[in-house]
Amino acid sequence: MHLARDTLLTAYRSMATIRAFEEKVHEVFARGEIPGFAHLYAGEEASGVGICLHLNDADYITSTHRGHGHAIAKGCDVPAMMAELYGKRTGLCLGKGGSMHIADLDKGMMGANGIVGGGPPLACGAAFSARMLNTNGVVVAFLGDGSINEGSTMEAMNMAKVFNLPVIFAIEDNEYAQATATNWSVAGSMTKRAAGFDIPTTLVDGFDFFDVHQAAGEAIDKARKGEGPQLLHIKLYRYYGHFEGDATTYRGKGEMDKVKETKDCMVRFRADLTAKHDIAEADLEKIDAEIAALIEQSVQDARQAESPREADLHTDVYVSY
Amino acid sequence: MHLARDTLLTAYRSMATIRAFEEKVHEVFARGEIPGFAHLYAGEEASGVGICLHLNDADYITSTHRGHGHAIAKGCDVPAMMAELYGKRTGLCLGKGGSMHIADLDKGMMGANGIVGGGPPLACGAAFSARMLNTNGVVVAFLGDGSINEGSTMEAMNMAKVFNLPVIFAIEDNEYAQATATNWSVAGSMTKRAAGFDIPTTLVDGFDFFDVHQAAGEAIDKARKGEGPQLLHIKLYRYYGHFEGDATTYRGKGEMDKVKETKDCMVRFRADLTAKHDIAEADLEKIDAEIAALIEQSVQDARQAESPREADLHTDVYVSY
Amino acid sequence: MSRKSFRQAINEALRDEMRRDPTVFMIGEDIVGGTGAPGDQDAWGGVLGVTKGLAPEFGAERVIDTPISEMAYIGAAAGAAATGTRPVAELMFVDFMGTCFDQVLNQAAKFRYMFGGKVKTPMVIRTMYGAGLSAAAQHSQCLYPIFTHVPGIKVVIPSSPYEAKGLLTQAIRDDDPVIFFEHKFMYDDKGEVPDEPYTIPFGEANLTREGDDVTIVALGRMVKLANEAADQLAEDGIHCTVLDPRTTSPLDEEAILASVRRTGRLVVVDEASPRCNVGTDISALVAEQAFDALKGPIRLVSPPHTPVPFSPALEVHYIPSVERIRDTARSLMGGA
Amino acid sequence: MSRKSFRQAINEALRDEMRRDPTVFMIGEDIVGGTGAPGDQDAWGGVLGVTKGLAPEFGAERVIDTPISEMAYIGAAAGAAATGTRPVAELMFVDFMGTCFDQVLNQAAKFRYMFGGKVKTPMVIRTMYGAGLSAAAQHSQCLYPIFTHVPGIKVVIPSSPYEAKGLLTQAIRDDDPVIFFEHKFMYDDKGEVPDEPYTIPFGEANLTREGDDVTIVALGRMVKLANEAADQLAEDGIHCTVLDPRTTSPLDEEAILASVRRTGRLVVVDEASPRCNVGTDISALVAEQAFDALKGPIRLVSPPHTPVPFSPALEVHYIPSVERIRDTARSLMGGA
Ligand SMILES: Cc1ncc(C[n+]2csc(CCOP(=O)(O)OP(=O)(O)O)c2C)c(N)n1
Ligand SMILES: Cc1ncc(C[n+]2csc(CCOP(=O)(O)OP(=O)(O)O)c2C)c(N)n1
Ligand SMILES: [Mg+2]
Ligand SMILES: [Mg+2]
Repeated sequence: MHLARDTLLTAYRSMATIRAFEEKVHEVFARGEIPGFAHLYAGEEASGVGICLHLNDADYITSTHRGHGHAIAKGCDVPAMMAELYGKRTGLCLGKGGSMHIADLDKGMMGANGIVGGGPPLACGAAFSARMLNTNGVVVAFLGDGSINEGSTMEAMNMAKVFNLPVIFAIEDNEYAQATATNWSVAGSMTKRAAGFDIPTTLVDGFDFFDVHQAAGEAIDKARKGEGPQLLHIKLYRYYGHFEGDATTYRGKGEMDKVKETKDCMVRFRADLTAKHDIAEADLEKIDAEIAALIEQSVQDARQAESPREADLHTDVYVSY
Repeated sequence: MHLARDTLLTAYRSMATIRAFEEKVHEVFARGEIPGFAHLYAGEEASGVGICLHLNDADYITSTHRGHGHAIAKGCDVPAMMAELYGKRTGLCLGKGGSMHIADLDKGMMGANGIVGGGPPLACGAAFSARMLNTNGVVVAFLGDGSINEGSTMEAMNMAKVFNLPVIFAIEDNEYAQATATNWSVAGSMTKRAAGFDIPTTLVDGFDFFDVHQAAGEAIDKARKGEGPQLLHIKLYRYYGHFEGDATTYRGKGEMDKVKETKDCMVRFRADLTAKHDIAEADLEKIDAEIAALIEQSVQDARQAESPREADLHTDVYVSY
Repeated sequence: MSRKSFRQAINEALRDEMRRDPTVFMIGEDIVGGTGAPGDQDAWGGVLGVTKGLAPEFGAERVIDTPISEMAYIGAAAGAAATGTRPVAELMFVDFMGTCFDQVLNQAAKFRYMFGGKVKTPMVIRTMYGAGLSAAAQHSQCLYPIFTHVPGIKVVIPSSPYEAKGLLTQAIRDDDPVIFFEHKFMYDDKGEVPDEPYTIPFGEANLTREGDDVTIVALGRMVKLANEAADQLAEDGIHCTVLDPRTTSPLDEEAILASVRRTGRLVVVDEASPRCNVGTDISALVAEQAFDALKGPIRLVSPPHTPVPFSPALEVHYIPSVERIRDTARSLMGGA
Repeated sequence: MSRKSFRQAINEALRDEMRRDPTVFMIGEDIVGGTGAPGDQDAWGGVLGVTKGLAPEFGAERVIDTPISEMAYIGAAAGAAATGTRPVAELMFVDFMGTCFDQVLNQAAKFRYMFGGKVKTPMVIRTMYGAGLSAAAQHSQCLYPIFTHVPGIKVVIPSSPYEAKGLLTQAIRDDDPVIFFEHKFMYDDKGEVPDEPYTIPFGEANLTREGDDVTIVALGRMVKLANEAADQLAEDGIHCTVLDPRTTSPLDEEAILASVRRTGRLVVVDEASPRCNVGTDISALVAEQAFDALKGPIRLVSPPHTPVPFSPALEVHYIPSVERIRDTARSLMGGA
């Protein structure tokens, strides 16, 4: 698939924004500025961006506890996301949701989700809506590897197939679910599991933006054309702990450093862009600088922003009551 | 596998008892003598008996809403079962459980279950117990075809494989789950579904006692020897409605009559016994007569039996409270 | 207006709303019946025939049978509702909530709050509840106290065919997640039900009878029993107000408090398990906010803290009876 | 006896019972941590380190990490308990109950009754609950009212390290299914805890403070807050009894009623969502059985009927505070 220069730069900007966002969150979380739990997406950027680049606002995604990257890739407002993590009234969800519940339905982002396996049934529902409302939309259910063992995920896979729903199950396989190795906890394999429902699987190199983009494009096209659910098994890695504060001692010695050094999706994408796609370092540096400024400003603004007011506690429970 | 004459007669007695039990329940239910719901096992006898014949009291089974046959095959007391259906104090569960909750842990029968997919997790638990208590026991989770779409069933399949548990998933595929066709509701196939967890499947002719017995023997042996979970996909058919009262108009025209005429497991087993196993018609007729008397007596006794007393309402909630 | 069964009233509400709004659809297990099978379609219309006839009229795209996967289809209803349609899901028995509760508790009920008000989730879950058919421990529970406990859901418990049609119509038009409880013992109950669509607002209790001596608040099927008890008491000169809250979330606190302020005596009748049920909830409300009006203790009439027994001989003692309600109310008047 | 954290008290109870009884085993997600991974084993010991050190001592056969399949492993615990072992399952956050509730509601809790007393199911579910860590709507709930509602389960809510060890030991030795609630905000709380094993019986409330003016019944983490409120009130000459029920099922009704009969005033503090919670349950109990002793309304101190908000600025208003408890109790004395 040939990619226009603009598309490539958009992809780069999105991936670099996620990386910068997550690194900043890591930093300010350690300083105690962000309350609650935070699960960072750094390392996995090529996946979210490579997929979401194919989606429009009428398409939906469901996300996971590790949702910042999906939200940014799907076009959520970055300063508002940062304010949300800070628990501020200017946050994307008025400070009521936080990291694990970032959502923006207008952008087709149905929410990060604190429940493993929470998303896939919702994705089926959005696909039913798309069919009923004739939007021609597809739905991507982002999932961690560990979530394949949740009954909800498997039920949704069966349901998606039985109804031939335009749902793409995007399994972001970073080898671990919390501290447990996926090799151990998943009997069979992702491909076999999907085959159990007659859902075709594409194995994807999640360190390579182009591979993700290509595979996702094909899967999304098929789903959109009525060929039913698809599964992407995306191999990748997360750079930080399961959540902020995790010492990650379950990892092999030097494992992460090696991945970072040899496979990092940002390094690789940058190299590809400059070497093969005729994009100048300077262009990327300019984007980097803009992103750095955006993130810095987001943090500044979030720090200054007003907190929710006591009365806000009681609103938004119901539309009417 | 050669089967001793005694074993064959035991099998016959067990199957014929189930058939007679269910036919009697059908009759007295229609007369309003039995309260609640009843899901009859008639037609499926070869499955429960062919499997349970391999089990001893240290082995467990979990069952379904269609549990009478499993209970009889596993050795539960027949008159006490009938009394239970009648809601009497002499019932196997003191009249507190009824058809959907018949259980006798001493016989290794962990209960009929009103929840589709309720059994498989329990079966895994019994297998953990067997391992921890060194009983060398195996566990058979009887399941309907429809239950393969429950998250609980699929989670349990994964768990059984991950821990290499001695669990046999015995899928009794009677083509329907309530009024819905299994062909339609199960994406993939039973074999593919099991392969999704690296669980081997044996396709079994559930109309043929010998095929069930052979396949179950091999699967149970493997599980007992530490080769992990096995799945039996047993093709069979139920003769009555999903529950008593179901008009079964979702069936194809003449479908059931044809099955009954051409495949009935009792007819076939009888024919095999007399033709190939040197058992006289008269021997079987004697057994039939004994069974008829047993069932008749069970009904008489159940009708006469004392009802639970008001005080019984409050007992058996806790061991102590 | 004509006499219709509870079953028919519900069927009509579904039919009318499906006709009125093309974004309304239904999803559940065998709500059609016969899907994929060689025989009749619409063979069942739900396990007790409540949705019969809807699939032929609206087609399989809008009356959707599902595999036996409650988490998937209840969750699909939540996801559909958040993205522009108005699903009415059927959970065959509320006892099965344990297989899909997450999609209600943590998803549908919390979306709007977690997302800062940026979504609405207009879904309905219709479900069957209650004892009386010897359906035993896993098919006879009430469980509406659990849903009442959860912020973000509305809980509706109709007490008659008329109530059922109006409240279900409101539920389908409502913009919040609603769970709608149908008592399995009431489907054949008959009553006057208008032919045309109408709504009954949530959070407005129905005064089914007025009297100055005792307030009886009763839920669902218990409303009828409470009225029968009140009839008997009236013969003894004890005059009861019988209030049907209709919805336990929102709850019409004002109506309950106003009535107790008038009578000074309260009996709450709840078919649910007794601990942390709606009965205790209403009792606590009154003990806090109308304490001064109380002339005596607040009495609860509920089953014992046991699973629902199978045997009819036990179940009859399990379910609150007219006699227990009557005697409890009378005891508040100093009677035996 | 030495000062130990809540975390350590729980760890000790687990360790001691595992040593004492070879049929006790543990099962849950990352209660070991590192299973199948190339790095450290026992890398986590649970998400907050509560079970750390147990896997090295007892091995992977008795401290079992599972795939992320709550229905399967909670159900496996139920099945194991019914067949001769004594599982202690960990449900990481009680908020996840929606993924496995069926195995508690319809299986473990009902076995004994449905089977006519022919089985015992000695399983424990340890689980984390409560607000205060900005864990937001899906990781901050209490939900024990839901379990209290269900006949067949016992519900334990320890309020201190000492209570935690004694009650967990009892839970493991108990022959019924027990759910044991650990407040995530309390793991670092310290207190005196004996080194040797001991049990605290279920259904016996703990009188943490005696006073004649007001009875405060508080649960779990709220016990500490209630005592702080009582301290402040004592300075104003208002003397409170603070009762910790320890278990909500069974509930020590007698202790509560006796105390209210003495003080005539009751405040119930429950961190759970306010509708149909344990607060309303206790209020209803007293309004029915100790009405004559009451000198004024029964007051409930609970959060509002909203999901738990993420922002600390909101969460602080959500959780019952010492001030609210204090002011509520004072209002009963006619104070402002
Ligand atoms: C139902 C449920 N069970 C358990 C958890 C705790 N939990 C949060 S994230 C996680 C691991 C998820 O692993 P994976 O799906 O591989 O995603 P990753 O974190 O690797 O992106 C677990 C077990 C949860 N949030 N929800
Ligand atoms: C969790 C749950 N969902 C739905 C039901 C209602 N129900 C009872 S039996 C049944 C069909 C089961 O079909 P199958 O597993 O094929 O067993 P069969 O009845 O054919 O033996 C259904 C849907 C239930 N009891 N439990
Ligand atoms: Mg992972
Ligand atoms: Mg079937």
